[in-house]
Amino acid sequence: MIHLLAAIVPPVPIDSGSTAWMLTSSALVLLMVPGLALFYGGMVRRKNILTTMMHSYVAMAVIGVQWVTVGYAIAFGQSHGGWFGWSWPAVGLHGITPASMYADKGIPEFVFIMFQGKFAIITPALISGAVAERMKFSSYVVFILLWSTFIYCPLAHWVWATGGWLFNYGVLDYAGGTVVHISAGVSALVLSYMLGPRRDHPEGTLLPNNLVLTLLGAGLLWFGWFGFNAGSAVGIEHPVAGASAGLAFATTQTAAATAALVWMLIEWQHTGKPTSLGMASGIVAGLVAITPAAGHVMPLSAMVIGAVASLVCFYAVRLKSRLGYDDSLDAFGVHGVGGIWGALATGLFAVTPVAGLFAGNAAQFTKQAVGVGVTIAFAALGTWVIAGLVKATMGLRVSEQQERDGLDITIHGERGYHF
Amino acid sequence: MIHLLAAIVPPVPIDSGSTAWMLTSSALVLLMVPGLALFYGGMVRRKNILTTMMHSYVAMAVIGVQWVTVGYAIAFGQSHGGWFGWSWPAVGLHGITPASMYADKGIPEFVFIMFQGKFAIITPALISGAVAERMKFSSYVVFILLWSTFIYCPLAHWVWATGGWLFNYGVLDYAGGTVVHISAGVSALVLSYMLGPRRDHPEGTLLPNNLVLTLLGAGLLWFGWFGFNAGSAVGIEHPVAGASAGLAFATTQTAAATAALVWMLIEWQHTGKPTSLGMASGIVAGLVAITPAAGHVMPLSAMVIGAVASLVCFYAVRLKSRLGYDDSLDAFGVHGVGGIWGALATGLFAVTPVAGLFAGNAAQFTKQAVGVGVTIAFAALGTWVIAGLVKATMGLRVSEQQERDGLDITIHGERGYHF
Amino acid sequence: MIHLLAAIVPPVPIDSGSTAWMLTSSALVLLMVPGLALFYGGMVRRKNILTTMMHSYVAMAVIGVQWVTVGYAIAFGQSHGGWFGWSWPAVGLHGITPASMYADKGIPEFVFIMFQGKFAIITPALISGAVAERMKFSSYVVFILLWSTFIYCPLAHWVWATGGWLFNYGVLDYAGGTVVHISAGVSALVLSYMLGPRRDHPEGTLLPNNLVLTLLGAGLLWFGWFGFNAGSAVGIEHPVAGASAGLAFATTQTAAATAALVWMLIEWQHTGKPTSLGMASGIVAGLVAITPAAGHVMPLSAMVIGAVASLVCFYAVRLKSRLGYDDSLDAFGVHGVGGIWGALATGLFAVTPVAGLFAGNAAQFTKQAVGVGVTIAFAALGTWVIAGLVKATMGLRVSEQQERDGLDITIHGERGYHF
Amino acid sequence: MKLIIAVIRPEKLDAVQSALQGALDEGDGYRVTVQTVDGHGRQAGEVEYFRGQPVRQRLVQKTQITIGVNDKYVEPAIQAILSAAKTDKGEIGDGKIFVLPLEECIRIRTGERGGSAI
Amino acid sequence: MKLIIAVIRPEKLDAVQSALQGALDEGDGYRVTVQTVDGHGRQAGEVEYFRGQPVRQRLVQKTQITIGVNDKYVEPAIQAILSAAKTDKGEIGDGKIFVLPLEECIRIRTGERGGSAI
Amino acid sequence: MKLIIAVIRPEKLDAVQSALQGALDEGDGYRVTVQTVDGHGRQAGEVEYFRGQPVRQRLVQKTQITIGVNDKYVEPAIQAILSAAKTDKGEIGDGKIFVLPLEECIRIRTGERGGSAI
Ligand SMILES: Nc1ncnc2c1ncn2[C@@H]1O[C@H](COP(=O)(O)OP(=O)(O)O)[C@@H](O)[C@H]1O
Ligand SMILES: Nc1ncnc2c1ncn2[C@@H]1O[C@H](COP(=O)(O)OP(=O)(O)O)[C@@H](O)[C@H]1O
Ligand SMILES: Nc1ncnc2c1ncn2[C@@H]1O[C@H](COP(=O)(O)OP(=O)(O)O)[C@@H](O)[C@H]1O
Repeated sequence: MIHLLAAIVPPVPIDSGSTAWMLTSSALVLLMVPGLALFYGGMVRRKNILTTMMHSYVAMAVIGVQWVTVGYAIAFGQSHGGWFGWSWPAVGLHGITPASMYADKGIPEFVFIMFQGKFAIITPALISGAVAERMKFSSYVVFILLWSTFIYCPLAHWVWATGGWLFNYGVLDYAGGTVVHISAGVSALVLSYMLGPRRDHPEGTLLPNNLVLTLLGAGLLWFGWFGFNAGSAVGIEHPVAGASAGLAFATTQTAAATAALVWMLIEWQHTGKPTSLGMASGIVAGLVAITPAAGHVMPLSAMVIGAVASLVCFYAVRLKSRLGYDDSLDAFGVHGVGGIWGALATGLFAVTPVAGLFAGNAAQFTKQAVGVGVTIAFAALGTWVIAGLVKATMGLRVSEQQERDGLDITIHGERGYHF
Repeated sequence: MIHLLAAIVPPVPIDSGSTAWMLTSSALVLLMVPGLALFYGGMVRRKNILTTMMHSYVAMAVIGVQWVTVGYAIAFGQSHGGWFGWSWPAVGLHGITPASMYADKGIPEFVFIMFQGKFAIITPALISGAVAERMKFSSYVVFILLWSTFIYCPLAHWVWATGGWLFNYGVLDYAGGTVVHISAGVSALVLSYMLGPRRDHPEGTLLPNNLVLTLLGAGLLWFGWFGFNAGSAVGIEHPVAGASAGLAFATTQTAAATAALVWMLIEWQHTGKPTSLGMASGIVAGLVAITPAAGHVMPLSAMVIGAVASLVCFYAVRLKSRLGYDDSLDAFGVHGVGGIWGALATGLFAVTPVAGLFAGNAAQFTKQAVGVGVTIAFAALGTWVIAGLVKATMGLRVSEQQERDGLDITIHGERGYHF
Repeated sequence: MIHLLAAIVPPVPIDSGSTAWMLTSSALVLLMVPGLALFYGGMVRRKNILTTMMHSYVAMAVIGVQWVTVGYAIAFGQSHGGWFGWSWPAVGLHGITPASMYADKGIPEFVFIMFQGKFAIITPALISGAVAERMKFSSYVVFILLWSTFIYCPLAHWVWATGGWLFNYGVLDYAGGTVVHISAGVSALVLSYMLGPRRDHPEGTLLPNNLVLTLLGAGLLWFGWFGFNAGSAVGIEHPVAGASAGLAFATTQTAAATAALVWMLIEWQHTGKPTSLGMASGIVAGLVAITPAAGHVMPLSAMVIGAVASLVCFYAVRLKSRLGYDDSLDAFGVHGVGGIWGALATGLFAVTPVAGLFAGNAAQFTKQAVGVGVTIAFAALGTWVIAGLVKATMGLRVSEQQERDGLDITIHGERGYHF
Repeated sequence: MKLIIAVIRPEKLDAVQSALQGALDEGDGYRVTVQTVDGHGRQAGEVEYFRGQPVRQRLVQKTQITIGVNDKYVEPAIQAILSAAKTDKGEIGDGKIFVLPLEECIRIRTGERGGSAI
Repeated sequence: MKLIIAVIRPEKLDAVQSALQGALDEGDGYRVTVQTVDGHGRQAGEVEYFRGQPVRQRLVQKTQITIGVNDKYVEPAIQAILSAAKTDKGEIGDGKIFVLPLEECIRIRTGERGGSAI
Repeated sequence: MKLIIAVIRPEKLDAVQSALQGALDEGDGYRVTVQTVDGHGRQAGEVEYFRGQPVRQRLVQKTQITIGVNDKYVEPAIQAILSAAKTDKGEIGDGKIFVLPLEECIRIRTGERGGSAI
C-alpha cells in the first residue's frame, strides 16, 4: 500500500464503488481470522484445539480495541521523522467524523481505518502458530498487545504511511510481505526458540486432530485474501475497485493455485502421498508470497512466485527438525520464508507502477532486500525484548502438568468436543 | 433503517456502487443463518445437533418463501394507519419489475427486498436458542411462520417503514435492535416459560458437543454482521456505500471487539477461566447491542456500548438458573437483554443524524424507551397468543422418549456424526 | 452470460461499482469450492473424507493453473467457426494488461477472467460426487484436466462466447445450466457407470460421517451462489451491479428457499422424517435449477422452478438404486437432472431480455431443448472418450484393499480426524 | 473378587452411578470404568435415512460399565444396577450384567494387591 | 457360561455379525457387544504424514466384540468368528479370540439369571 | 493363561507400551489392545464451565489396556505396567490392574489355540 498524506490533497467526493469494495475487503480480512483459527486449530491435538483457536480470536478482541485506541494513530498518524506516527484526533478516533475522507481515494476514512485494523489483528495471530500447545494464554495476550503496539504499528508506519522512512526509500509492499508476513514469521521463530519445544515433541506422534478444519480454514483464508490483496489497491489508485485491484486479484488467485499444485507434486514425488495438509500449506504459502507483489507483477510472474514459494517453504519446514526448534505449526516456515521470498520476488518481477530487476531496474531489488533485512532485524530484536520482558515477569510457558493435560481444560476450563 | 416512500420521490438512476454493496450485504446477512446454526448447534448435546441447526435452516426455507409471498407486502407495503402495510403488487412480488427502484437510493427494489428478507429470516431463527433440545419440529415451523407474519412483519412496519407509527414517532433503530433482537429475545423468554425446562436440565451435565462450531459460528456472525449493520445505511443516505455505512462498519467492529474483551475479562475475574464460549458470547452480545446504534454513534461510544453489553448479558445469563426458566442457549439473555441495552444506549449516545441524551436531546431517550417498551409488550403478548394456539392444537414439546433419545434420530431420522 | 466481442466496442471507463461487484462475485464463487468440499465430504464415510474434499480442492490447484494458461484462451479467445476460441495473447494471459477492459461492461478484463475461472474450477469438482470413495486420485486429476480442456472450455465457448454457435443460435444460459450443471451431471453419470459401484454399496450401511459439514457446505454454497448468479449479470448489462443482478439475486434466493421447503415436505410426506440432508439437497437442487434462468425469469416463476426442481431431483435420486449405478453423492441426480429442468424451464418462463414459451415465444423453448440435447450428447460422449483413455492407461479405480481401508490413509497418508 | 461388566442404556448411566455410589461408597468414593459400546440384542438398531432411503443400523449405542468388587459387594452392586438401569416395566434393550471371577487386583499408585486394592 | 472376547479387523464386522447370527440365533436374535479399540500385534501401525514428515502410529484400529454364551454355544461361536474374520489366506492382523469363564449373567429387563438370561 | 486389564492415565500409554515391549517381546513384537474409557475412582472429574456456570464431570478420561499372557509372563507384565504407569510419587488417579483367568486363546489367522496363540 502506497498512500498520500490526507491533509495535502483536496477533498474528493465519495466513490460508492470504491467504498463498496473497501467495505467488502475489510469484512473479508476479518473472516481470515476465523479462517486462521481453523487452519491452526485443526493441526493441534484435540486437547489444545480451543486454546489454539482462541489465539486468533483473542487478537480480534485485544487488537480490535488497541487499534481504534492508539494503533491507528501510531501507524498512520502524522509522521515523526519517518519513525512513528501520532495524531491526537486519531486517538480513540475521536477527531474523525463520518465525513472524513481518506486521501484522494473517494472512501471514508473510517473505512480505511477498519481495513487497516483487520491487518493489525491478523498479524499477531499468525505468530501463534509457533507457540501452539505450550504458551501461557495470559502471557500471549500481553505479548501480542505489546508486539502490535511496538513492532507492528511502527513497521506499518515505516513501510506504508506517507513519510515512513522505508516508504520514502521506495520499498514496495503491496499488501504486507514485510509488514505482515516477515514480521510475524520472524517473531514466531524467535518466540519458538525462547519457549523451547513441546515436551513430547521429539517423539512426534503429534497428529492433527481435525484436518477437515485445516482444509476449511485454508479455503476461508483464500477467500478472505482477495480482500487482503485486492483491497490493498487502496494504496495505489482511484477508483480503488479498478485496474490495480483486478491485477492483484488475478495474481493472488494464480499464485495460490500454482503453489497448491506444486506443493502437491513435491509431496507426490517425495513420499508418494499428496496430503491434504500439503494442499492447505501450498495454498497459504502461495498467498503469502504473492502478498507483497500482488498489484505489481503480471500473472505469469505470479505463477513463478507461487511455485517457488512452495519449493522454499516445503524445504524450510523440514529444516526445523534439523535445527531443533519447535515452530509447532510452521509460522516461520510458511509466513517468514514465504514472505521473504515474496518481498524479494517483488523486486525481481515488478512491472507496475515501478519496474523490478527483470524489467531493468536493479535498484528496486536492492530496496526490497533492504526492506527485508530491516524487517527481519527489527522484528527479531523487538520480539526478543518484548518476549524477554514477559518471560521475566509472567513467564511464557504453562506448567508441565497443564501441557500434559491440555491447555483447553486447564486454562479455559473447556473441551473442544463432547462426542 | 429510515426510508422514504418510494412513490413520492422522483426516479434516481442506478448507482452501481450502492447496488454492489447492497447485493454484498444481502449475501452477508444470509450467511449469518448458517453462522447462527453453527453457533447454536455447537452448544447442544450431540444427539440434538442437527435439529438445532435445522431450526435456522428451516427459517431460510419457510420465511424465504413467506417473505416474497406476503411478508414484504405486510412490512413495506402501503401503510394502513401506521399499523401494517399492504400493496397488492408486492404480493408474490408480481408487480415489481427489475427496473423498479427503491426510494431515492439508486438501488433496484429487488435488492432492497432481498436485503430485508434476510432480516426476516434470521429473526425467528434467533428465537430457536430458547427452545433447543425439546421443541417439536413441526410446531416450531408453524410457530415461526405465524410469528414472522403477525409479529415480525408488523413490527418492521412500525419501526422502519415510512408511515409506520414508531417511525413517525421518531424511534431510532439503525439495523434492528427492537425489530430483530428485542422481539426475538423476549419471544424466546416467553416460549421458554411455555415449554418448560429440559427434563435433565437442572442436573446440568449438559456440555456443548462441539465448541469449535460455536467459535466458527461466532466468526461467521461477525463477518455477516457487517452486511447487517453497514448495509442498513440503505435507510439513511445515498450513496448507500458512503459515510453512514463507513461509520456503521467502524462501530460494529469496535463494539464486538470490546464486548469480546470485556466478557473474557469478567470470566477471568470470576472463575479464572477465560472460555471460548465466553469469547463467542461476548462477540455476539457486542454485535447485538451495537445494532440499533451502529450508524448513529461514534466509535468511542461503541466501545462503551460493547463493554456494558457484556456486563449486562453476563449477569442476565446467570439470572436464568435463579428464575428457573430454561432459555437453553440464552436467546433472551444475549439478544433480549443486549437488544434492550442497545436500543436505550442509542438514545444516550446518538449524534447523527439525530442527537441523543448526552448530546443534549433527552427526548430521544424517551422515544427509545417507548420503542423498547412497545416492542417488549407486543412481542411477549403476540408470542403468548401464537405459541398458545400452537400448543393447544399441535403441542409444543416432544415426547419424553424423544427428548431422551435425542431429536435428531427421532424427528429427523439422522445422526450428526458417524465417527 | 451473453457478451459482446471486446475488440469491436469502444473503450468504456472503469465503473467502480460494477468492478466491486465482480470482484466480490469472483471471491464468492471461489468460496463455493470449499463449500462443495464440505457438502460432499460430510456425506462419505469417515475413512474417505479427506480424499473427497481433495477432489474439490485439487480443482482449485489444477484448473486454477490451466485456466490462466490455456483455458481462458479456448473458452473466450477469438472464435474459430463458433467451435472453440484461441487468442495468442490470452495464453498465460501474457498479452492482457491491467488496463485491458472487458467488453463494454466497465470492468477490467482480469476481473472477468477471474470470474470465469472460478466457474471452470467448480464444474469438474461437481462431478466428483459421482466417483467418491473409489476413484484413483491421480486418475481423477488427469481426468479433470482433460475434461476441463476438451469439454468444459469448448462448451463455455459455444454457449457464452460471442460467436459461439449455441450463443448465435440463441440458447439462454444465464449462469451455467448447460455449461456447468448439465455437463457436470451427465459426465458424472457416465463416469459412475464406467467406474462401477462401491464394493460395499448394495448392502448400504454407508452413513454420512458428518452431516454438520454437509449443512455448512450447503450454506456456503447458497452464499457463494449469489456471486455465481448475480455476478453473471456481467453477460447482460452495464452497469453490472444493476437491474439484472438484482433480479438474479432475487430469483436465486427464492428458488433455493422454495426448493428446500418442498424437498422437506416431500420427505415429511414419504417417510415422516424431514432430514437435514434433504434440506441441504433441496437447497442445492433449487440453486442448480435457477442457475440458467436467474436473470431471465420473475420471482414467482423462480418459485415454480425451485419447487419442481426438488420434485424431479427427489425422484431422480431414487432411480439410482433401481438402475443399479452408484452415483455416490448424486451428482447426476441433483446437478444433471436439476440442470436439465432449469435449462428447459428457462425456455418456459423467460421474460427478459427474451421471452419464453409462456410469454408467447415457443421458439425459445426449442432452442433450450436443443441446448440441453447438445450438451448431454457432447458431455456424455466426451467423458466416455476421456475416461476411457484414462482407464486404459492409468486405471480409474483404487485397489480393493485401498477401498476397504479407505482412500485417506492409503492415498493421502492421512486421517481426517484424530479424536 | 469379581469383575462385573454391565451393558446398559446410555441415558441410565447417571442413575446407575448414583445407585452404585449408594451401594459401594465406604467413604472413599466408589470406582467404576465406563465405555461407549454398540450392542445387538433383541432390540433392533435404529433406522436412519440417506436421501430418502432407509438404512437400518445393525447396532444400538449402549454404555458398558466395569466394576471390580470384593465378594460381599457383588450382590449389592448387582442390585444397584438392576434397580437403576431398568426402565419402568422393563423393556427390550435394558441390558445385561456379567459377573466374572477376578484373580488379582493391584492399585498402581501404591502397589497394594488384593481386596484392599479394589 | 463363557465370555468370548474377540479382536477383529473393523472391515470384517459385518461378516462376523452375519456368521454369529447363523450360529447363535435361536429365533430371538443373537447378542453381541461391539467396541472400537486400538491394537498392537505383529501388525505394524500405519504411517501418516505431517508436512512431509512420516509419523508411524504405534496402534492399528481394531474392533472388539464381546459375547456371553452358554457352554454348548462356545465352539459354534468360535467357529463362526474364525470363518468370517479370517482374510483369504490369513494375514497378520486378523486378530484373536479370548475365552473367559463367566460365573453369572443377569438380564436387567427381567432380573432372570443364568443360562436362560444370556 | 491370564487376561490382564489395566486402567491407566492416557498420558502414560506411550511409556507403558514401551515397558510392555521390554517385558513381553520375544522377537515377534508384543501384543496389547487399547481403548479409551472414562473412569471414576477417588480422583474427581474435571470442572468445565458453560457460560460462567461450573459443571463438574463425574468421570475422568482414562485408557484401558488388555493383554492376554501366558502364566509366566503375568508378573513381568504387571511389573512393567506398575513401573511405567505410576506417577513420580504415586497420585490418585494412577489406575488399577485386574487379572482374570483366561481359559482359551485362539489366533484367527492360523486357528492355533492355547499358549502358543497368545
Ligand atoms: N449374551 C450377550 N453377549 C454380549 N452382549 C450382550 C448379550 N446380551 C445382551 N448384550 C448386550 O446388552 C445389550 C442389551 O441387550 P438386551 O436387548 O436388553 O438383551 P435381551 O434381548 O437379552 O433382553 C445388547 O445390545 C448387547 O450390547
Ligand atoms: N495377547 C494379546 N493380548 C491382547 N490383545 C491381543 C493379543 N493378541 C492379539 N491381540 C489383539 O489382536 C489384534 C490383532 O492381532 P494379530 O496381529 O492378528 O495377532 P498375531 O500377531 O498374534 O497374529 C492386535 O492388534 C491386538 O489388538
Ligand atoms: N474397582 C474398580 N472397578 C472398576 N474400575 C476401577 C476400579 N478401581 C479403579 N478403577 C479405574 O481406575 C481409574 C483410576 O483409579 P484410581 O483413582 O487411581 O483408583 P484408586 O482411587 O483406587 O487409587 C478409575 O478412574 C477407574 O476407571
